[in-house]
Amino acid sequence: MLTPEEWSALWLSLKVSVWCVAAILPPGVLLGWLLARKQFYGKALVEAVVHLPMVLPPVVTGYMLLLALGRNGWLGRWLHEGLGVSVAFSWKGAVIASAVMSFPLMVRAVRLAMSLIEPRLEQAASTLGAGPLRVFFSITLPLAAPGLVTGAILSFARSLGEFGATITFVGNIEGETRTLPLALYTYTQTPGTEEPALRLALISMAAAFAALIGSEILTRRAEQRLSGD
Amino acid sequence: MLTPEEWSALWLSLKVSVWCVAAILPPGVLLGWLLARKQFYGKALVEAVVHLPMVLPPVVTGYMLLLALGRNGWLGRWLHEGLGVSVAFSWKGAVIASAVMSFPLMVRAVRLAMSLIEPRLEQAASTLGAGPLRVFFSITLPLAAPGLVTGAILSFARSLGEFGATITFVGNIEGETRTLPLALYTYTQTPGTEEPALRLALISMAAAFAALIGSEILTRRAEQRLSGD
Amino acid sequence: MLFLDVGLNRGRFRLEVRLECDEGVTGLFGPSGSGKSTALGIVAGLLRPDRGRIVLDGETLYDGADGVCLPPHRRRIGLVFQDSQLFPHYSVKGNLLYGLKKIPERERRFAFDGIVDLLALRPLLNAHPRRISGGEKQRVALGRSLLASPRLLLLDEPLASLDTGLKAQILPFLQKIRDELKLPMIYVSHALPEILQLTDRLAVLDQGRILAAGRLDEILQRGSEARHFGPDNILAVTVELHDLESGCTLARFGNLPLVLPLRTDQEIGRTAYVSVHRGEIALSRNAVPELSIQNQWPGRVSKIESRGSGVQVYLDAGVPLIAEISPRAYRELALQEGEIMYALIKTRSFAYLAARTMLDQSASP
Amino acid sequence: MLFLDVGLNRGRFRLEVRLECDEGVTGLFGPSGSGKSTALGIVAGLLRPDRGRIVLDGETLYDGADGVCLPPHRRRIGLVFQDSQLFPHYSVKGNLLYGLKKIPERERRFAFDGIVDLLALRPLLNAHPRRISGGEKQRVALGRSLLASPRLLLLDEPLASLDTGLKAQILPFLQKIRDELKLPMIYVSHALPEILQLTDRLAVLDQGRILAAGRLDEILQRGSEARHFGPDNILAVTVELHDLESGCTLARFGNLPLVLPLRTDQEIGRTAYVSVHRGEIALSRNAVPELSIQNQWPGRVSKIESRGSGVQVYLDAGVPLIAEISPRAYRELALQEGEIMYALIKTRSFAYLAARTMLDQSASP
Amino acid sequence: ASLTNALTEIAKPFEAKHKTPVRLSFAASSALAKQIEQGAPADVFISADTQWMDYLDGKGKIDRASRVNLLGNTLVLIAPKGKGFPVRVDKNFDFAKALKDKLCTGVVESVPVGIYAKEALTHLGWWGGVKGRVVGTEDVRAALNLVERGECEVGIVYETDARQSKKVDIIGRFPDDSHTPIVYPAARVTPSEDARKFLEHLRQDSAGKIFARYGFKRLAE
Ligand SMILES: Nc1ncnc2c1ncn2[C@@H]1O[C@H](COP(=O)(O)OP(=O)(O)OP(=O)(O)O)[C@@H](O)[C@H]1O
Ligand SMILES: Nc1ncnc2c1ncn2[C@@H]1O[C@H](COP(=O)(O)OP(=O)(O)OP(=O)(O)O)[C@@H](O)[C@H]1O
Ligand SMILES: [Mg+2]
Ligand SMILES: [Mg+2]
Repeated sequence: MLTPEEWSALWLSLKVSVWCVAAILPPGVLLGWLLARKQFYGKALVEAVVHLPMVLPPVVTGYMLLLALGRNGWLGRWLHEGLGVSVAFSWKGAVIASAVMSFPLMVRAVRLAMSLIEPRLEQAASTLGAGPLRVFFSITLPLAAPGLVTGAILSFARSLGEFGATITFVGNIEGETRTLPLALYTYTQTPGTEEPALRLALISMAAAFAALIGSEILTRRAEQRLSGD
Repeated sequence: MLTPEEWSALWLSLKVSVWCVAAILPPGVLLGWLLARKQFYGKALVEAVVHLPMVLPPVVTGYMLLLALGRNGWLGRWLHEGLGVSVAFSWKGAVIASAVMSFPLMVRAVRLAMSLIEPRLEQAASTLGAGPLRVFFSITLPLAAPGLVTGAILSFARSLGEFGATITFVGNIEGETRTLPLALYTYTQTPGTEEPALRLALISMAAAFAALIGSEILTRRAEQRLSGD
Repeated sequence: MLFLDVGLNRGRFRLEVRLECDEGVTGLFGPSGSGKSTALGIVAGLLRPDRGRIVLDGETLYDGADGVCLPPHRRRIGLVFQDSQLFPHYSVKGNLLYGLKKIPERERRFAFDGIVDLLALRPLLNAHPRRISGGEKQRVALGRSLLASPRLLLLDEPLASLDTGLKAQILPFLQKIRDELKLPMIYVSHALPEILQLTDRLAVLDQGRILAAGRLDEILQRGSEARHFGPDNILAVTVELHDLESGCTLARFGNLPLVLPLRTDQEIGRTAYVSVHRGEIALSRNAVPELSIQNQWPGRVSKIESRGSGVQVYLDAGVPLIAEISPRAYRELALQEGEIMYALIKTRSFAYLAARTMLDQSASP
Repeated sequence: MLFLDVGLNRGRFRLEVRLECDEGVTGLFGPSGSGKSTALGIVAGLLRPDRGRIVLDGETLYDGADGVCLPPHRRRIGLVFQDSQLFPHYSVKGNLLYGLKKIPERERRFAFDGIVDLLALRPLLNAHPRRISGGEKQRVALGRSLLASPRLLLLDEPLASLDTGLKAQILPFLQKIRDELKLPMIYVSHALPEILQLTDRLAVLDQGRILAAGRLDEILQRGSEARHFGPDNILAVTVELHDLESGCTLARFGNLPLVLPLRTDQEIGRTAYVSVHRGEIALSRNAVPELSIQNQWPGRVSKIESRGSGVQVYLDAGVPLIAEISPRAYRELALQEGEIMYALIKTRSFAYLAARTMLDQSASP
Repeated sequence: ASLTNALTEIAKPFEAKHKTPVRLSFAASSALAKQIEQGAPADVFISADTQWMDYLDGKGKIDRASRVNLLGNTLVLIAPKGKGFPVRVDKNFDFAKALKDKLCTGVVESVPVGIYAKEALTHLGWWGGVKGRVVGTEDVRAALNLVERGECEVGIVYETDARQSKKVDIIGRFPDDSHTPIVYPAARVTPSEDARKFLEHLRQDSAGKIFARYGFKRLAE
């Protein structure tokens, strides 16, 4: 049904998106919690930096990633020479590009959910002998579950559709970095390829649909768990 | 300090973003509420359609907008011939492109916040004689305020950074549709223009910063209002 | 007048309630988890029953057969929630005004200032509802409901978390709105004396069913519900004579003559409620002459229950009575079901319920 | 042993509390908004005071000067919130187990099954905490705190929303854990009889300040706090004699002899608490001979307050008493402050508080 | 990007012959140039214009000796199929008047096709009249697409692209002297043997035929 190229693009896209969500979930939750619960100096600055990739054109973000994490970039060189890790022009780089682009969505969703939690529930847990860590994992996090799900689904979707930063940062290499959007782009660059382009668009939609229906179930379960329906 | 072109791009970006947020706020709130509170047939489908623009590469979204709302698009023709309204190649089209791209963010944020509201507060209001409309506007909406603010800031940021759908749908016309990202893109496409590109990037960041600090104040106020701090 | 006949299934709990409430106050009484809040929710329109009918003053609020179901805001029924449910985005004042604002001036039944002063809320008006104490919340919730000028008021344990001082101020006020505004109320409480200050028309709910409804004396007559009123035996007695000489009030309880502590404020010929704790009823196989204990009633032992520290002896003395005796006494008496025993009750063991209030205004339809 | 001396500013409210609690139960009593919940929050570590010191069993929990402030989870102080605060993402069972799970087996003071049965929670174990009734929530909260095996238990009106039947089951259980486990408790309630079933060591809070603390009889001695106990005069009396012949118990109240209803279960020589409602104290300018009213005490009128329906007359009869008379009686008597009046109280007007409980276990340090 | 299909086709025989896989990365010349500047592991760079090749050359990122102008292209004026109007491509023609609505091409400041188009229009004296009606697009494909959809009355694109579309008519060709020559330079980035071989392969006749089929002009060195 699907050509090998399409399979490869679909598979790559899913891999990148899943890794992206997995990678930003922990720091996103942590930062969302910090922003929701703590007052600290430079909070607005942190906010702004996190949101920056949304505000700049993706190409610029991709370029900045390239500057930082490319083989000659200050961080990239260190990673490459020091640890032998190279992210540029590999699917790992695509994950990084997606992660940077989706991070603000995750942070915001988590922050929103956490700011709406009743803090007295956390207090109740602490009087039952739960230390901050247990309170966080057994009370705060589960109560913010709808926010985590929302953050995850937004990030996943964003990541599935990520194009500008990815192509700028890691290029468009089949089997390595050519995700669905990049494959789609490649087709649109050549005339007379409406049909495969459409197929790819449909594949993207199908992937998104599946993810969204899954998330819908998760969301509903998270909501119901709290409301007891 | 800024060149006229930069001013024009900045001004246009702000105009487009503000209009975009204003335009999607009401339907976003409505849809978010529906998704949070009602069970209906085809709910997952609605979800999926709303999120589609996130999942597809922006260029594809722009292309689909063109198909629908271009002069020869089925909807665009009707708008053009019937009402004399033309959105293609105008800043209004840029607003539409941004709106479509940001809509899922708004809907999700509102939905998340509304699903975390205590429904018994709405019941309390109804026993005090408030009809569904008053309950919605005096209870549900204010209680979901943090979600609205989050949705608005995410949409605003997304809209400030929107590039792919915009350039595809309304092109890059100076003074009409050349927003900051499009202007920035122009520079990144020519060698040796790092300096003006950097200036534009800084302007984008400054605009985003201002918006984020504003939103931070709003968010904090919304959170405090509910917690009473 | 409220007529209610509804059924609702809530998972492990099933409510089946048929109830008629007249003008005045109806007390809704029952143990924790018996369905009191659920019943109020149905009347207010917050819960949709599975079947049945609700009619208020001739207007059908709900009819399962016709599919009629008036939404809560069109019922004009006030509900004070057990857990106050104040709006966190309004100040205390905003909460109080919420219902009031939309009522046309001339339909308002209470003045804002009057309610604020009555409930001692003046210093809190600008406070945030999350920053006030538990009792303060409950007062705000009560005020908020009153200010919305409902035509029926449902009160879900409104005074449970208030101190006696405040209770003593608010109860007379509720009496006043009962009498002067003729605002009908359903008053949920587990404190019988508190209910009795407002009404002696009760409905007793248990496990989702109305066990008994009507005037307390009628309920007591039927007897089997006595255990719901806790460790006290509640007796509805008819006052017959105040004997100033001997310092007693004489009354009749069913066919039995009763010697009570003197209380001249109880009107002769009227019903008064007195309580006597199970533990203060002694049992004897024979009447004991020449004893200071003046109330000695023969009755048949209908049931014996051994529970915890004491043995519960159910006595049918024309009316039901429950005595609690020590296991040792039980052994020594070698008590059997079906035997005739004398219940001995000291005059001073009786306490008057709803002592300093006239009960009858609300009781007569 | 808990020592507490803290100050906290909360906007319009200022708490200044100095309190020592011994083993056993301390009742915290005060009107709505007086700072009871705030004080508990400080002890539990949920609120950080501005200044002061908290020491529990020799361990400093908080010291404003040193900056010591132990976080709540390291204090091992249980707190039953006034508004139960159950975790909505756990079932009832999950809530109960929350604190228990992390306690090593041998440090557990309560068995899960025991608590579940005591609090009648068995049928609810799998229910969602938003789907249970108000009283059920409160029971779950109580069970949850107990199962966490705290070394001090703070109870914020734990029984306010429970029916008498449940109360009557839970109170003896609290007595038991007080006596057998020697678990110290601070018990907030506005129901004095309820407190007195557990303890007669009280702290009376008003507007953020401790007005009085100690045994109830000592507090009553000092007098000025009498008004906090509501419309009843509470008297701590020493039981002297049970006169079976005349059916009275004789007691001494300060220097005054007292004739009370007979209650042989009150031990001779011990302190008993009796209450008499203000409205049941009659005033007379002279002692009235040959009257059935046996208690006639002279006292000086120290204050007259006209309030609502009645006139409050404060009488200093060695100990303070408050009588409420009708405005008409007030006019006819032409009462003046400073006058000597006789307070006439019928024997039957006295009611025993905490009647069927031994108070003294917790009272003696 | 215009080279996508042609290069994919040309790479196949090379892979077969040398048993080395060819990894192609298609993106805007600018993006590719910057990636190479940042150390992308590329062997050969083919640019759609000279400026980005010059840019890399200036940074010493390519092997200057290996640089060749591989291909050329022609700039054409197109209109939706059947909607064209007669155009004479010379200075006397009042193009501004003949054009009723919008003209699309690449962004005239940055996208190569747009830069060439502006040069040509200026050269012909048409620029002043149409300036405000030029819709810049992200790349040449987008411009072509807009014309295909009839959103723009005319467009300026490369002949290679125009020829492959069945929905547009070429209504005019811009003379080569009206703009900087359109060349596709190629160069080695690394001195590897494979790179040399691939560059060689591109210049062979077999490759040339494929390029020609897609409408490219083969440039003599
Ligand atoms: N939302 C709900 N869904 C399902 N069952 C519920 C729900 N709320 C309460 N219940 C159950 O219904 C029964 C009646 O609850 P209800 O709140 O009416 O009791 P109540 O008489 O008000 O008790 P209380 O005096 O403790 O407040 C209880 O067994 C309770 O567990
Ligand atoms: N979070 C808060 N911030 C500021 N003030 C508060 C806050 N919570 C309560 N207060 C105020 O502090 C005072 C004491 O409140 P607290 O809750 O301690 O009273 P309480 O004695 O427990 O009363 P109740 O019996 O009504 O529960 C009240 O005047 C209340 O309005
Ligand atoms: Mg209830
Ligand atoms: Mg409190």
